[in-house]
Amino acid sequence: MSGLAITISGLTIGRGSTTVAGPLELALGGGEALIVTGPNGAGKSTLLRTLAGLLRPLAGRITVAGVMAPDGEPARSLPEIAHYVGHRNAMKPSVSVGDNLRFWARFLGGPGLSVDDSLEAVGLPGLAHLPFAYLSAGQQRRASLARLLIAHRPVWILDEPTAALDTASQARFAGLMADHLASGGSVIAATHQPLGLVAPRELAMAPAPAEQAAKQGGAIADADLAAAEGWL
Amino acid sequence: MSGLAITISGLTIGRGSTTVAGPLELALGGGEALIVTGPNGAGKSTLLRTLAGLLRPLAGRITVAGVMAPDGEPARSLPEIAHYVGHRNAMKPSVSVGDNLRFWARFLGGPGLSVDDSLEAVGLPGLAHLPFAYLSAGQQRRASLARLLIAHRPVWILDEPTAALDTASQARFAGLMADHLASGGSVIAATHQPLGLVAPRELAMAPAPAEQAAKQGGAIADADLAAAEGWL
Amino acid sequence: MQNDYFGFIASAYGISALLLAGLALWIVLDARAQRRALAALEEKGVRRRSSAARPENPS
Amino acid sequence: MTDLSATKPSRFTILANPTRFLELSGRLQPWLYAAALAALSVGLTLGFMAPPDYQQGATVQIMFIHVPFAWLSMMVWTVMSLSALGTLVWRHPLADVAVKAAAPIGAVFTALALITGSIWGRPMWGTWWVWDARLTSVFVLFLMYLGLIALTRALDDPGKSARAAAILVLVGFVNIPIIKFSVDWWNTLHQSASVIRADGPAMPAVFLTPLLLSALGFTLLFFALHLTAMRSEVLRRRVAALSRLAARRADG
Amino acid sequence: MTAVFWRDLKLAVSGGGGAMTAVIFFLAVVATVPFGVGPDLNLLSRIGPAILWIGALLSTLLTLDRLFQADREDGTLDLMLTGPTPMPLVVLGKCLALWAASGLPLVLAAPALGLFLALEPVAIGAVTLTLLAGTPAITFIGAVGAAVAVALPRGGLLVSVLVLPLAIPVLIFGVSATYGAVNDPDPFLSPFLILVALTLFFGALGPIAAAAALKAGGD
Amino acid sequence: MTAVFWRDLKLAVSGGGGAMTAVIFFLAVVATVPFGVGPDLNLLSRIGPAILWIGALLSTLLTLDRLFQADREDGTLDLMLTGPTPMPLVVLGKCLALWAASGLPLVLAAPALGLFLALEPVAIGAVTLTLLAGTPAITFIGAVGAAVAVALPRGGLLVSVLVLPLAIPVLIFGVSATYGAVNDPDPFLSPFLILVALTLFFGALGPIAAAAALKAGGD
Ligand code: HEM
Ligand SMILES: Nc1ncnc2c1ncn2[C@@H]1O[C@H](COP(=O)(O)OP(=O)(O)OP(=O)(O)O)[C@@H](O)[C@H]1O
Ligand SMILES: Nc1ncnc2c1ncn2[C@@H]1O[C@H](COP(=O)(O)OP(=O)(O)OP(=O)(O)O)[C@@H](O)[C@H]1O
Ligand SMILES: [Mg+2]
Ligand SMILES: [Mg+2]
Repeated sequence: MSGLAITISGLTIGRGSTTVAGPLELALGGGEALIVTGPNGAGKSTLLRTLAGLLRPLAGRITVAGVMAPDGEPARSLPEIAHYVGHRNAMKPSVSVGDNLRFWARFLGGPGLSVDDSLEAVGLPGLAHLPFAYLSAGQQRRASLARLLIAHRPVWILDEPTAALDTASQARFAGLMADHLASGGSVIAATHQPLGLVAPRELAMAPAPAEQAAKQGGAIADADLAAAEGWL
Repeated sequence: MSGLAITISGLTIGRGSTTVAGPLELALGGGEALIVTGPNGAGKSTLLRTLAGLLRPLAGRITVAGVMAPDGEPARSLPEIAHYVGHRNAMKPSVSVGDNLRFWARFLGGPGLSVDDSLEAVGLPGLAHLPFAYLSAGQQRRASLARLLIAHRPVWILDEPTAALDTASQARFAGLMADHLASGGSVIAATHQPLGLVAPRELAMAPAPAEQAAKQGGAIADADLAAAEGWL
Repeated sequence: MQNDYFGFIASAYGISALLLAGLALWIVLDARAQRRALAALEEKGVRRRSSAARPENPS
Repeated sequence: MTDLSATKPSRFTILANPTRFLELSGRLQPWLYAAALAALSVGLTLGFMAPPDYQQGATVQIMFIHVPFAWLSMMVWTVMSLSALGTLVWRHPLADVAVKAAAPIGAVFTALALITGSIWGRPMWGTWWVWDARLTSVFVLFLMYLGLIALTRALDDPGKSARAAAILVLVGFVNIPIIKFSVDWWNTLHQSASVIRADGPAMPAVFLTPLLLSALGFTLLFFALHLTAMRSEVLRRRVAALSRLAARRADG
Repeated sequence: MTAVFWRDLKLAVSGGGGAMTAVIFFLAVVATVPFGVGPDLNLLSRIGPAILWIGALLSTLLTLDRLFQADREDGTLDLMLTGPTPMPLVVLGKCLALWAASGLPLVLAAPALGLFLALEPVAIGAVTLTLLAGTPAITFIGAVGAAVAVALPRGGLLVSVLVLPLAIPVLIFGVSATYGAVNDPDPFLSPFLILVALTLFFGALGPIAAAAALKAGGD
Repeated sequence: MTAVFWRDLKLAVSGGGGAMTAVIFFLAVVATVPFGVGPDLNLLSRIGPAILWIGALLSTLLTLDRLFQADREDGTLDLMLTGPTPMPLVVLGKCLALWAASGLPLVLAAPALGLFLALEPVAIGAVTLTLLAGTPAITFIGAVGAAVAVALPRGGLLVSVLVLPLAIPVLIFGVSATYGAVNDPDPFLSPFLILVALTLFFGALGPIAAAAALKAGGD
C-alpha cells in the first residue's frame, strides 16, 4: 500500500533551453503530500509540468517504484501513474459535463468512481447534463477536479487547484486530498494559499540564482548567461 | 471629487434568459469599496459583467452621477467610467508588455500613469520590453492589473483580481486599491480571499437557484428548461 | 541582335543586383538591430558580469 | 574569456561557446567578403568580354549569373540539410542557427535563378514560363524555402522550432536530386548539364572560366552573408535569453 | 480605431506571419493547378483568372476565421466592447488591418502569378484590378461570419453557410469582370461596377453587422 | 483510440462545422471553374477530374488547421500527451475522425459534381474511387503540418504551406489514375496502386511524425 516511492535526483528544470531552477533533490513516499511554494515566476508551474512529463528536464532523473501502472505492469515513469491538473481545465465547452468526464474515463482507463459519484464528491450533483461552458469559473474548476476521481492514479500533480474555489469547496477538496493520502497516494501541489492539508512537506522554490545575483549588484554571471542560452 | 454615485435599482441579472440573481438594490459612492462574495455559481461574475456592460440586465437600472466621462461629458453609463478586469488578461502573448500597455493607453484614452510608472507600481519594474508570454502566471496577472493605472477610471470592477498573486503582490495591490479609494474612486470586486481592504462593504450572493434546487433534491426541471432555452 | 537582347540582359543583371543588395542590406540592418538590442538591455541593467572587464566585440 | 582561450580550445569548445563563435567569425568575415568581391569582379568582367555564343547570341551573358544562382539554390538547401543532421543527431544549437540564417539567403538565390531563367527564356524559348519538370521543381524549391522561413520565424522560442525545421529540411532534400536530374528523366525545354557531368565539362573555356569564377564568387558571397546572418541570430538568441533572465529577476 | 488598426497590422505581420503565409499559400495553390490539369499553357491561360480568384478567396478565408476568436479568448474583446470607441469602428479597423496584411500582398503577387499561368497582359491587369476591388468585400463578409462564430458556441456551421454563399457572388463577379476584359463580347464594366458596389455595401454593412453580433453574443 | 475517434467525430459534426465548410467550398470551387472555361463541355469534361481533385485537396486543407489547436488551448492536449494511449494512436483516431467528418462527404459529393462537369460515367467512377483512396493521405500529411504549427499563435496558413508540397504527389497520382481509367493508352492500375501505397505510407508515418512534433512542441 505505502510502496509508492518517488525519487527526484539532480533535477534541473527549464523552459526551452533556459534553466529555471535546480538541481533539486527530493524523495516522496505514499501518503505524503508536497506543497510547492514560492513567489511569482519562481518556477512552480515549470516544475509540475516537468514532473507530469510535459517538459523535458534539462538534467537529472525522476524515478518511481512500488506501484502498478494502469496496464498492470510495474510503473516505470511518473506520468503514467499521475494525474496532472494545470491552469487549463481540459474540457470541451460545448460538450456536457457528463460527456466530458465519460470521455476522460474511457481515455484514461483504470478503476474509478462513476461520473455521478465523482460530481457528487466535488459538490456538483446533478449537473452532468449541462454544457461545460455554462458553469461558473469555480464550478468549472470543480468539474475538472472530478477527473481525479474518475480514474484512479496514485499521484496527483496539481497547479493551484483551489484557484477559483469558494471556501466550502476548498474544505471539501481538502477532504478529498486527505482521503487520497490516507489510501496511500501522494499529492504534489503548487499553491499561494493554504490547502488545508495536515502537515504537508514543503518545497519553497527560491528565486532563481540570477535573481539573487541581480539583487547583489545587477549583473548576470557568464555561467548564468550560458545556462540561459543553453549552448553545450 | 466625491460626487461619484452609483445606484443600482431592481437589478435582475442573468445569462441568456436564465435568471441568475436579483433583484438587487445598491448604492455606492466615491471612496467606497464593495466586495462581492458567495459560493461558486452564485452569480458574482455575472453581476460584474452586467455592471461592466457586457451582459444585458434582465430587469432594473444602473445609473451613475457626479463624474465626467473621458470625453468630457457628464458620464451617463457605468461602463464608460469603469475598468473591468475579468478572468482573462486581455494581453497579446507575443507582444511586449510595454507595447500591450501602450495600446490600451491609446485605446482607452484619458489621463494616467506612464507605462514604466504603472509597471513599477505593480512590482514589475523594467520589464516593459519583454514579450508577455515570457512572464509567469502571477506576473501576467500583475501586468494586466497595471492597466488600471494607465488610464484613469473612477470605478474599478475586478473579478478575482488576486487569483495568481503571491503574498507580497497581494499586499502591494491592496495598497493600490487603498490609494484609488482615497482619491475618491470606488472598487467593486468579486473574491474568495480577503483583499486587504479597510472596512469594505460586502454583498453576499446566495447560491444559484439551480444549485439550490439540485441540493433540495427536487424540481430541477425548471432549471433544465431554462438552461435549454438559454442554449438556443 | 545586340540591341534586341540588351534589355533582357540589363534587366537580368539589374534585378539580380537589386535583390542581392536588398538582401545584404537587410542582413546588415538586422545585425545592427541585434547589437543595439543587446546594448539597450545592458543599459537597462541586464549586464554580464564579465562584460565590464572585457569589452565585447560583436563587430 | 581569457580563461577559456588559455586552455587549448578544441574544435568542440569553439562551436560550443557562442562568445567564441562570435569572436572567430568576426575575424573570418572581412576576408570572406573580400574574396567574394574579388572573384565576382574578375568573373563578371571576363564574362562581359566573352564573345556572343553562336546559338544564344549575347544572351549567353545571362548564363554567368543564372547558372551560379541555380547551383547555389541547390547548394544552400544541401548545406541546410547537413546542418539539419547536426540538429537532429547532436542537438547542436549552432546547427539550428545555421538553418535559420541560411533560409532567406537561399530563397533569394532561388528567386534569382527563377527570374534570370525566366528572362533568359523569353528570347530563347519565346515564353516566360512553362510548367516543365525542371522549372516546376525549382519553383517548388522556392516554395519550400518560403515555408521554411515562415516556420522558423513563427515561434518566438528558437529552441522549439529547431527540430521541426530540421525535419522539414531533410524531407525537402528529396527535391534536390529531382531538380538536378529532371532534365534527364523527363524531356524538357531546359538544356541538360554541360558543366557538371561525368565526362567533364563540354563548354569552351571563354565561357567556362568566367562561369566558374562567378560561381565561386557567388558561393563565397553566400558564405559571407550566411556568417553575418548567423552572427545576428546568435545575438538575437542572446538577447532573448537575457530577457528571460530579466523576467525572473523581476522582484517577486 | 487607428490604434486598433496599427496593432492588428503589427500582430499580423510579425506574429506567426499571417501576411506572408497568405501569399505563400496563394503561390502554392496556383502551383498545384498545373500539376492537376497539366502543363498546357493554352488551357492554363484560359482558366488562369478563375484560379487566381479561387486562390485569393481561399487564402482570405483561411486568415479570417480567427479574426475575433483570438481577441475573445484572451479577453481583449471584452475591453473593446466596453471601450470608448464605437464597436463598428473597431471592427472596421481590424478588417482594414487584416486586408492590408493579407489581402494587399495577394493583390501585389497576382501579376507575377499571372505570368506563371501565361495570362495576357490585359488579363493580368484585369485580374489585379478586380482583386484589388473585390478582396476587401471578402474580408468584410468574413468579418460578419467570424463575429457570429465567436458569439455562438456552435457557430461554425452557420459561418460556412453564411459566409461562402455571400462570398461566392463576389467571386463570380470578379471572375466574370476579368473575362469581360479579355473576351470581346463579354462586358467588363458592369460586373466590375457590381463588384465595387459589393465592396462598398459590405464595407458599410459588414462592420455594423459584425459589431451587432459581437455585442449580442457577449457572455 | 476509439474514444478519441467518436468524440472528435461528434465535435466535428455538431460543433465546428468543418464538414459543411469543406463541402461548400468544394462546391464553390467546382462551380467557378466553368465560368472561366466557358460552356465548352468538351473541355470541361477533359479538365473535370483535375478540378475535382484540386477542389478536394484545397477544401481538405481548409479543415486541417485547427486539428490540434483547440485541444491545446483548453489543455486537453496536455492530458493526451501523458495519457496511457500511445500518442500516434491518438493522432490516428483524430485523423480518422476528421476524415470521416470532412473527407467522406467530399467523396460522396464527387459523383454529383462529376455530372455537373459533364464527366463520363467511367470518369465519375474513377474520380470517386481515387478520391476515396487518396484523401486520407492528404489528411495524414496535414496532421503533421497541424502538429508542427500547433504551438504557433496563428499557425493556420502555415499548415497549408507546409503540407501542400508533400500533398502534390498525391494529387499527381490521383489525377493520372483517373485519366488512366478514361484514356485508353494510359494505365489506371499502377498510379492507383501508388496512390493506395501513399495513403498507407502516410497513414503509418503521419501519426508517428505528428506525435513526435506534438511531444517536442510542449511548453
Ligand atoms: C525559370 C527558368 C529556369 C530555371 C528555374 C532554371 C533552372 C536551372 C537549374 C536548377 C540549373 C542547374 C542545373 C544543374 O546544375 O544540373 C540550371 C542550369 C542551366 N540553365 Fe537554367 N533554368 C531556367 C531557364 C533557363 C534558360 C531559359 C536557359 C537558356 C536557354 C537556361 C540555361 C541553363 C544552362 C546553360 C545551365 C547550365 C547547365 C549546366 O552546365 O549544367 N536556363 N538552370
Ligand atoms: N511559456 C513560457 N515560455 C518561456 N518562459 C516561460 C514560460 N512560462 C514561464 N516562463 C518563465 O519561466 C519562469 C518560471 O515560470 P513559472 O510559470 O514556472 O512560475 P511560477 O512559479 O509558476 O509562477 P506563478 O506563481 O506566477 O504561477 C518565469 O521566469 C517565466 O518568465
Ligand atoms: N457563459 C455562460 N452561459 C450560461 N450560463 C452561465 C455562463 N457562465 C455562468 N453561467 C451560469 O450562471 C450562474 C452564475 O455564474 P457566475 O459565473 O456568475 O458565478 P460566480 O459567482 O462568478 O462563481 P465563481 O465563484 O465560480 O466564479 C451559474 O449557475 C452558471 O451555471
Ligand atoms: Mg504558475
Ligand atoms: Mg466568477
